[in-house]
Amino acid sequence: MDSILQPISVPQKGAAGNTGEWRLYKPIIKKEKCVKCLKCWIYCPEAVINKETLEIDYQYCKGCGICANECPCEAISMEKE
Amino acid sequence: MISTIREMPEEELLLSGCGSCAGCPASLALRIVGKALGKNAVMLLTPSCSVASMGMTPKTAYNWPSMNITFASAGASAAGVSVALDTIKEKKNDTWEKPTVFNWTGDGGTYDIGFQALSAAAERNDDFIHFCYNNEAYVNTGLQRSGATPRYCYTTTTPAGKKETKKNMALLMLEHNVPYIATASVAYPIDLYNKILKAKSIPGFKYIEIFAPCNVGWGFSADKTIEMGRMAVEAGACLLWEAHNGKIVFSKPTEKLLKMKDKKPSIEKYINSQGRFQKTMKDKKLEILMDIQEDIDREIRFMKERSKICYSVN
Amino acid sequence: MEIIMIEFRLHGLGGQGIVTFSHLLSEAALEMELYSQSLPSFGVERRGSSVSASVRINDKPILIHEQCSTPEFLVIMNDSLIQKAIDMGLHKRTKLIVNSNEKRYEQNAITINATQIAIENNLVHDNIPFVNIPMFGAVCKVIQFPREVVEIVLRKNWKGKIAELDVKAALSAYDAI
Amino acid sequence: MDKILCTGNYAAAEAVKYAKVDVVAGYPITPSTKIVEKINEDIAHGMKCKFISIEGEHSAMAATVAASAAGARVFTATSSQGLLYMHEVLHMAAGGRLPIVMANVNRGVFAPWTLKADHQDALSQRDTGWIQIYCASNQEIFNTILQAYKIAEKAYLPVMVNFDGFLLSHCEEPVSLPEEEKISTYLPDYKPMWSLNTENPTSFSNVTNPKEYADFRDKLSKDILNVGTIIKQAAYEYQECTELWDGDMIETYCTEDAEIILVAMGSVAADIKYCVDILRKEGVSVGLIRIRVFVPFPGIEIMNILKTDSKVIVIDRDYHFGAEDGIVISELRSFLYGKLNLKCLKGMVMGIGGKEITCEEIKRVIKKMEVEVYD
Repeated sequence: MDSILQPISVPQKGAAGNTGEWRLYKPIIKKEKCVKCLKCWIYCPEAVINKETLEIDYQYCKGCGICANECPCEAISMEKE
Repeated sequence: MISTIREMPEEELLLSGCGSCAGCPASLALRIVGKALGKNAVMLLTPSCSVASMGMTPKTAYNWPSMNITFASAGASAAGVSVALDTIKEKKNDTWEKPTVFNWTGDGGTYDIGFQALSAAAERNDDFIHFCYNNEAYVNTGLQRSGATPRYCYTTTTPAGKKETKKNMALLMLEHNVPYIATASVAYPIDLYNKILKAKSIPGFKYIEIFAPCNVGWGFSADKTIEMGRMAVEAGACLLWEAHNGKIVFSKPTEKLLKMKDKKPSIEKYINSQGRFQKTMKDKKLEILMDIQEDIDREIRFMKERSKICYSVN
Repeated sequence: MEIIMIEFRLHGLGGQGIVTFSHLLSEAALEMELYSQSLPSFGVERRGSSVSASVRINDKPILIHEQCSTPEFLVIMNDSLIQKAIDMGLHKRTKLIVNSNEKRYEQNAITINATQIAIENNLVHDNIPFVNIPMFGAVCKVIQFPREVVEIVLRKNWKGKIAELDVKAALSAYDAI
Repeated sequence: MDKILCTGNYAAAEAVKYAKVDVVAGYPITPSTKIVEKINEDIAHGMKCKFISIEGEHSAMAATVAASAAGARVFTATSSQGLLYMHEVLHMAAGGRLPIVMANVNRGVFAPWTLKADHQDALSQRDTGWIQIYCASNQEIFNTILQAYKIAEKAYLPVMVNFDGFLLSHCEEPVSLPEEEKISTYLPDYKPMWSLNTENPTSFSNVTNPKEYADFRDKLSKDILNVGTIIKQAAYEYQECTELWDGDMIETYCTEDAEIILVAMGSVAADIKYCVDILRKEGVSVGLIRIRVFVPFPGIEIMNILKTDSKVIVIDRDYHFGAEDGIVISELRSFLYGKLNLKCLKGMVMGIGGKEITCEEIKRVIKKMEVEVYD
């Protein structure tokens, strides 16, 4: 049986492409203000913030701005691309 | 059960770079589901935004074995998978752990076209979790009214505002005498996570409704998704509760609201920050706000009374 | 035994066990190492209305699936149905086997009081006598199936006390012909 | 080999038992109800199979599809409106390449109501991508359901086994049951090449781009077209195992020297055999082609039997609305176009809603055709 028999898809990052290209504003984390509450991490719909390092994967970040809006200590700013 | 965000696992089952809109509450909710259920789960999807955004064949953003099914059949399909896994379990050795079967559907696949099959699955007490991410309209097809759309809300099929109130789906499911029902919100991830953990540990039929404010459909900016979810809960437009074996217990944020006597927060701020109401209110703003408030107050009064009745599920 | 296809049409009231009867008769033929077919005619009728079924017995496989329109035997479970049964079709040589408490003369009918035999043998439930069992015995006699076949078939379908009652009733009808 | 006297429905359920089916989801509808009733009885007596008491046929097919995708061997049964209600999910089963076997007990469709047999229900599912086989006896129902699993699991295509309501479903006939071990050899446990498996997570039937979609559908269409060899193979292997024969795309009867050839499908074809015998005695040179497999259409097999001067009458138990006659003749006509120019090809719609097709009627049809041809 060949591969096009059944309509099967395989899980991978970037299933819809490099979604970072959709972004108009870019979240920047100011580490000095950060209290590591992890709200940005858990509220990110795209899973692009690393739980340990809080690095943002800009290849896929769509720039929705939830992280900046929810940050309790204004450590994240949205800057124009 | 967890009490801090830090306790949630790092592993992601929703992979970055899916096709959902920026700030999508469905993707956000599904991420939490992934953390709570882990890898040993099988997912079924009825047509919804989550299907449109999972990636095109041969790629998918969801790291579970998952199956796209016909719109009306979530209850039946999950039953089919669950029962088939039971037969596989019987043939395999005892150490094989049956994966958690779960449906991922929108309010259309739950409240409306999916209701018959879902009701039957609940009555049969089939072993799976049914998730409904409720964005109060058919947004995938461009914002049409659903059974979950509240009164006075603009949709393309209710351009002058919806005339009917939404149905209390979670309560309808509760009345099927099932082991576990919960309502949750993307704005309260710990509460949501704990409810999923609980559902996972209970055999039989479980229903979890996740309130999911949709910035595209509702008309607010993407970064306000969580804020909107929080406002809805604080104003009582979304009541958080769970019922294990039929006993309704209100979750903390809602419990706080119910205990308030005089200075209950009004829904004004919540309604006014959404485009979907602004379009229909126009010059009758005050009356409409009062009506919406009355819908919410009536629901609260009813649920308060209903929570006093407890039956036990066999 | 040299046989060309024999056809039966059974007529009765819903609840009198026409379907069971047709099954028993077909099974008896199977027991005789013949081919058989039992074809109930269903409608949306409910209990009490008149029902019919066809049975075919042959020494070759039976291909035809329509109801018997001109059967060799017309088996009638209740004499009130005689005219209706005749109206549904028969030919000159068709023999009638009728459950009745008086002698019937239509088409040289063979009469048997199956109701009485059923009652005498306690084959009654909810005031309805199971006339199909004695009628089965009677029909087997008419087509010259041996007594043992009647007994074997009944014991295949029922067990215990009911089987005993059935066998007794069927055989007393068998002997009464 | 045991020989029992049983109805078509019973024979179908018995085959399900022999096939060691894992999951059955079924909803009652006359005349197929007895199938799921017997399956439930068998389960009560210890048969290893799970029954989902589903709330409707759309769900029945959905549950069957999902259970199949999870790796189980599955079965369901329905009729008429039930089959129509399943329509959406039937497409999904075929497109998803899931080896589902379903018994469809043919019954006319609403409105108005009828309970009796015709082929409108199944033939209106012609383009759902299901293999369709039509049986003419209870033995064939039993044999075909077991063969259907072999075909389905080899071709990754769903198979619909059709038989006429009441005429077979409620008619008792002798059926030979082979030893269970022989069937176990013939039909080993189902091992899918793909399933919903947590060790190797994949997702099933996502949205596709036009190119991929077209490729999947093209492959489906070609595989259905070429499934004939698998169907024949399944029958030969079954015969080797059990010494019972029901197979092939068509069945012929007295066609070698026949001037007139009747083409029919389902139980009526058996009745026609009986008619052919009578007509032959009366000096009419007539033969029969019974279409056993309707999808894929056995055009080549039929054409090989026909000659240019054959007079062919196709008996349809269905309507092709908007055309003069039935669906089967439309199919045959379009197949033969440009390949074989028949002197006479006539269609006849008969037996709608269980209306009996008697020998007398068949004779009338033949007479009528002869008059039309020579006038």
